Amino acid sequence: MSDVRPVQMSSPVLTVRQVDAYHAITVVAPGIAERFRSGQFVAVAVGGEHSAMLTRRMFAIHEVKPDYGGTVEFLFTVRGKGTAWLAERRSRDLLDIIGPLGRPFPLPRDPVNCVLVGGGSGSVPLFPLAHALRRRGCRVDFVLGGATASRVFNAMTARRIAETATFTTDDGSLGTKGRVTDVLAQVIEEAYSDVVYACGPMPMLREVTAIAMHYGIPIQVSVEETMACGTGICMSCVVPVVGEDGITRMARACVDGPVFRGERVRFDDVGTVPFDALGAPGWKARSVEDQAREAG
Amino acid sequence: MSDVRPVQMSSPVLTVRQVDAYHAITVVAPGIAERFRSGQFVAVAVGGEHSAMLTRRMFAIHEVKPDYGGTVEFLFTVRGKGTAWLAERRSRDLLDIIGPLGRPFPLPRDPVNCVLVGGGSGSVPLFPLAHALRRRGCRVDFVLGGATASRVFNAMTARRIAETATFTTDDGSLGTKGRVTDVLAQVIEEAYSDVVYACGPMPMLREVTAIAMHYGIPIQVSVEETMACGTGICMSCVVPVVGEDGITRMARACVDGPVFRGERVRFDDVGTVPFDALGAPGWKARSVEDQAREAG
Amino acid sequence: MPLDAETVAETAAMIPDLRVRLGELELANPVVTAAGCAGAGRELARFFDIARIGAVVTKSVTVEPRAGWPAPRIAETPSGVLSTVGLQGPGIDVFVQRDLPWLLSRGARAVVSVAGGSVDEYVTLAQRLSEAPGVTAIEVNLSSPDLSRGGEHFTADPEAAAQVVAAVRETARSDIPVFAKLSPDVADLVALAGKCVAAGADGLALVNTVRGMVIDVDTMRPAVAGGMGGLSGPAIRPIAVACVYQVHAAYPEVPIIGMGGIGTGRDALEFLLAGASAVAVGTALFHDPSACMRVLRELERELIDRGVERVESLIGAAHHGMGGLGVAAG
Amino acid sequence: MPLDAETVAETAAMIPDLRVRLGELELANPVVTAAGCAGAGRELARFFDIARIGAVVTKSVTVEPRAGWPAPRIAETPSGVLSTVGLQGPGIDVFVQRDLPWLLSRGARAVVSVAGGSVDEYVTLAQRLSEAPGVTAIEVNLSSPDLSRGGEHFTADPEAAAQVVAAVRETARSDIPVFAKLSPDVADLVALAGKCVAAGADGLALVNTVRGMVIDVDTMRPAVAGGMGGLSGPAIRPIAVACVYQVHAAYPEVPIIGMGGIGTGRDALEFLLAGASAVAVGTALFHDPSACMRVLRELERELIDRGVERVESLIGAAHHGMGGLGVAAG
Ligand SMILES: Cc1cc2nc3c(=O)[nH]c(=O)nc-3n(C[C@H](O)[C@H](O)[C@H](O)COP(=O)(O)OP(=O)(O)OC[C@H]3O[C@@H](n4cnc5c(N)ncnc54)[C@H](O)[C@@H]3O)c2cc1C
Ligand SMILES: Cc1cc2nc3c(=O)[nH]c(=O)nc-3n(C[C@H](O)[C@H](O)[C@H](O)COP(=O)(O)OP(=O)(O)OC[C@H]3O[C@@H](n4cnc5c(N)ncnc54)[C@H](O)[C@@H]3O)c2cc1C
Ligand SMILES: Cc1cc2nc3c(=O)[nH]c(=O)nc-3n(C[C@H](O)[C@H](O)[C@H](O)COP(=O)(O)O)c2cc1C
Ligand SMILES: Cc1cc2nc3c(=O)[nH]c(=O)nc-3n(C[C@H](O)[C@H](O)[C@H](O)COP(=O)(O)O)c2cc1C
Ligand code: FES
Ligand code: FES
Repeated sequence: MSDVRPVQMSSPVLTVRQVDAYHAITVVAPGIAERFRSGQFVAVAVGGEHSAMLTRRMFAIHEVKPDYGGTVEFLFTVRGKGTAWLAERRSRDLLDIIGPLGRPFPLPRDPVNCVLVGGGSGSVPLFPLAHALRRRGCRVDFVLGGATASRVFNAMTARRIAETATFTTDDGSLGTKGRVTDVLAQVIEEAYSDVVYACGPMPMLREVTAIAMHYGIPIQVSVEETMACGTGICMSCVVPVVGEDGITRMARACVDGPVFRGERVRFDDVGTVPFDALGAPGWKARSVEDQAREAG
Repeated sequence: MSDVRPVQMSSPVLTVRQVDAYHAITVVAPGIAERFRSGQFVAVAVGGEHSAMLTRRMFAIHEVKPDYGGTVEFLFTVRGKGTAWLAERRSRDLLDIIGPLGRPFPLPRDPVNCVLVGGGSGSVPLFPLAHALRRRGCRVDFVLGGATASRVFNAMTARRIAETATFTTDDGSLGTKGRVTDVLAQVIEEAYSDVVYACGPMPMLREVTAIAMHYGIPIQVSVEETMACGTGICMSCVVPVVGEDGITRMARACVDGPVFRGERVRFDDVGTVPFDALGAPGWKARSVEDQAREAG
Repeated sequence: MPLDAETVAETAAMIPDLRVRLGELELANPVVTAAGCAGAGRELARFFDIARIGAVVTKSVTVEPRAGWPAPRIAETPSGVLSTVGLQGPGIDVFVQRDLPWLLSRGARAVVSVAGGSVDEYVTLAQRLSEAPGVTAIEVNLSSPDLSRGGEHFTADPEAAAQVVAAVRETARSDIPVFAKLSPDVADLVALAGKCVAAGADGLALVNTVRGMVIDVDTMRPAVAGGMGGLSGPAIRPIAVACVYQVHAAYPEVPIIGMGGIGTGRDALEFLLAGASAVAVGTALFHDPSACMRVLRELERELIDRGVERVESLIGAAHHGMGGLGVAAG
Repeated sequence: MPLDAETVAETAAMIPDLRVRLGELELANPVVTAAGCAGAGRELARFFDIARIGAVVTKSVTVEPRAGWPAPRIAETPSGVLSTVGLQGPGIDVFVQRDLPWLLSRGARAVVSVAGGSVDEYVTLAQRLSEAPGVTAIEVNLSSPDLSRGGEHFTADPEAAAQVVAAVRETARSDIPVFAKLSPDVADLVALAGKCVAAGADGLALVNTVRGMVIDVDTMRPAVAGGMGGLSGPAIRPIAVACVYQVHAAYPEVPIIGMGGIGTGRDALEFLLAGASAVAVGTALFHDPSACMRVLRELERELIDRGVERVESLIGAAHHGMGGLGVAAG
């Protein structure tokens, strides 16, 4: 759990715009803007005051600006009822919003070479990260993918910020036809990357992690597990993660994550409770074994 | 049940204004406007598309106009969550609305003298009625009451349309201090009224009915019973009403009314099922008695 | 120019077959009204053609006229309503003379819901409906107070419920299917359902309202005259889906009319996947009197989007190891 | 200038007395968290001062650590959520060493919810909590699978439930009140409540979640990993109010912690009127992490608006012939 206290506020919508295939909403939210660190997200209430929808919707923060005391921008595509409602918001409407939430991307102390890998809307949190890394003198290379050109988020900006920006699309409408993982190894080699940051669907994160581990470089992934509260109390967003003590726990993506060290996430077991996870049927057996080993 | 088919439509809000203590909303609703007869109402969905509020809110139609193919105006005060939401609507918002609903005020064939008695928001449907009566050459006298001057609805217009307009307020801030029933007898006598129309709270309707019956003139009342659907299917809005056959039935205010002949409504039994109502415990006994009488 | 076979097949595939069979009963489509939420069809006929839905399930008919509970009878709750109507109605005589012929004259299929205070009353109702022409099916509302046992619902005692079902099944004309309608407020719904089927029910209607209460914090009294009321609407949908799922799992061959909070085509689909062969729309009609037609249209759309050719292929599909049973590619 | 007596009295009347007594237990105000919806208070402490509410009721603690159900664990339903967390938690050792001291260090009152798979496990939990200092009360979550009876909930068998309650009451330090928490999915809630009280429960917590299911119409599979889940939130409020009302009517002297869909001061008031002496806020916290404080403020406002001086005077008021018992003019 991050030690920065999130705040809950009723934030006026400043602007609504379209960025590629995404809706972008900027709200005035000084408390959130000033606390924000890249990789964090907001939890937005949807449906209005009399809404039948109780769970909040989570969106990575794309950008914060000092205007009006502090603004926050997030982007989304329409996936269900909540995002459909959000897509109808207009400037001056109020949004009930909590943030910043979650563990941010850890930043390297030294000016190292960083490759940022994003799939679809997963690219969103990589942009503030890229800016933060640049401010520290890091080299930034982008690898962004999407189903089609319009789903590759913010390609122009990526080109502008980064040393190199490589794109992949399923249909070949932009960059290489294929997936980000098809080109990542080459980028790592050419850029002499020291660290990988990735955000996107689980299967992508899993492959990116494998590649990073192959090169023996640190990998930070930001996961998107279904969330209901975003604040750590509902226990719905769990992912099996190996702790420093070697024990697998069902970690909450919203407060223990969403950013984890890639090699700690048991991607093969996502959507299950691994047999040897803390409190799972096989855990007891294992800990007895450990004790036996220690005793022996 | 009126034989005019109501329609359901998504109607854009044209204007929102304040009339005395009331919010007035005008929507573009050609199908409703063209079918409307005075005394009818609309059923409005509240809370937006994802609302947790399922029941519709009913409002008497105040005015229809031919502009934009047909507009409908209704007025309301904030009473609970639904009306609070309505009070926040702005022009161009869409309202899901059904109308016209309910049995309208029957109009006299001849140009007789009519006194129209309204309490609070109950005055609303009397205005289109007054216009209709005037078009038929009837004399119209208004008796309007409210808690305070601002609650007496549309006093200016009443003065303009009617031969006389008498006002009462609980606090004496407009017209006579007291209730409409305190002045009604005098109006009837001075205006040589031939018929009474009334709309307002049940206790008022009950007293108005008593006065009209005292003078032996017809009385039409429009009741406001709690409603959920407005279309006759939920059976929630029942009032004990005596039929032409002398049998009391639990009549639905939304389709059998809201306009009833005053002497038919069993005001003393509103909020109960009278013992001798059709299908109540005492009804069987009574019908057996009747049969015995008939047989004898 | 004659269309080639492929085009014909594609076009046909675009219009899903909506027919459903519930035992001997075949309906043109799975969408019906829920008992007590649509009167005897007359009010709704002002909003849509009632011949186009699977059937009109009528308000529960009683032997004698009933006045019901006094007002207030309804309270709004979050995504639901709490009601105590108390079976107000004109009685079987008026129903058979006035309402049933009217329904038939409109070309609608009439499923008649019946409610009694004793086994004898249910028998009388079954008799009268068997004599009247045109009854598509009888739905036995068992959430009715059993006067012989101090007014407890028949469903509170599986034996009493089974007795009613057996008596109705014996009395009713053999070509009129009998559905037992159950409430979820029972000790063991699966066991109760089993008893009703064993007693001769041709199918089940699940679920009736859930017991609830609203207290008006201004008057500090219960908000409906009956004190306790029945909760319905989307609020109870997960409860209803669980009931349908559990009963279908136990008796996969027993046809179920599923209901409880259905207001969209997706909701209807959810009940079909859980194991219902038909779906009833109740409380949603209070909000949208055309809800039945809209649900039907939306359901058709959902099937087209999924490339499903026959709605029947989806019934109970959530139970299968593979969710996609009977679903064409796409 | 000293205030005159009348002004003092008026000012005092403006600040209602919010203290409530639940048997031996006195709380500063009636608003607490619902078990499992507030962790052990740490996450909520980022949003409000947890010492200011009546108590923090912890997530149910188990003897051993538990991993719970796999994801997805939660599905949104109309005005509700369906969940299957499966009691994930670190176990009693970590709770006593880490979570309890932290709660106490923050000045919060700790009501500890416990869940076991056998009577022995409940006894172990009661023992450990009696040894630890600072436990305000124990809430016995009886909607936990009884491993000795094939995983049926303890509440499914009133005898089994009573056995657990008796064992916990016997084991726990006598100055720690024991509340039995019940689910509404039982054959006869009033009877079950009676058994628990007879077995020694000092009070009751009503209600736990209601059994339900959501089927994802895209995957055509149940939306939560557990298949069946527990329904909570405003959707179930009328069901919960009915339970509290019925149990309070039967045992007016037994203190009840009421819950199920409380999200506003008016909702809290509704439960107090039905007979609850304290109210727990659960699912509403997922939407609004400050909900407990907001409910408390709003409740205070409702009391002021009604001229109610002592919140206790309203407990069960909906049962009285006159709704206005204990209510000053206005
Ligand atoms: C940390 C985090 C950051 C995210 N950032 C972005 C972003 O920047 N841009 C973007 O377009 N989307 C983002 N998402 C996904 C976004 O939250 C979902 O698309 C959105 O919640 C869908 O809501 P809905 O009402 O439209 O869909 P529905 O399917 O109706 O939602 C139903 C429920 O499921 C949850 N849910 C559904 N899909 C997801 C999902 N993929 N992840 C988490 N919960 C889900 C919803 O929150 C809600 O509780 C993010 C998710 C997480 C967890
Ligand atoms: C035929 C008819 C015509 C009406 N015309 C007008 C009008 O012209 N102007 C006006 O201000 N009000 C009118 N009312 C009353 C108006 O419908 C209610 O004030 C409104 O429904 C309150 O909704 P709410 O959500 O604010 O209150 P809530 O108390 O939150 O409503 C809860 C439920 O109770 C019902 N309800 C509450 N009060 C009433 C009431 N007095 N009558 C019927 N149902 C009620 C609501 O419809 C809703 O279903 C009329 C009512 C009827 C039946
Ligand atoms: C106002 C009202 C009246 C009802 N009357 C009956 C009835 O007469 N007979 C019956 O079997 N069910 C009756 N029901 C129950 C419905 O048929 C249905 O089972 C229940 O409401 C759940 O479906 P829904 O959520 O779509 O309304 C009634 C429900 C409501 C809300
Ligand atoms: C995600 C979740 C987890 C829960 N965990 C527990 C628990 O551990 N122990 C328990 O007694 N009740 C648990 N409950 C039930 C709640 O304490 C409460 O009884 C129920 O949710 C109704 O209240 P609500 O509508 O305010 O949430 C849980 C509920 C939810 C939604
Ligand atoms: S979303 Fe609720 S704990 Fe993570
Ligand atoms: S409001 Fe539904 S029948 Fe009158």
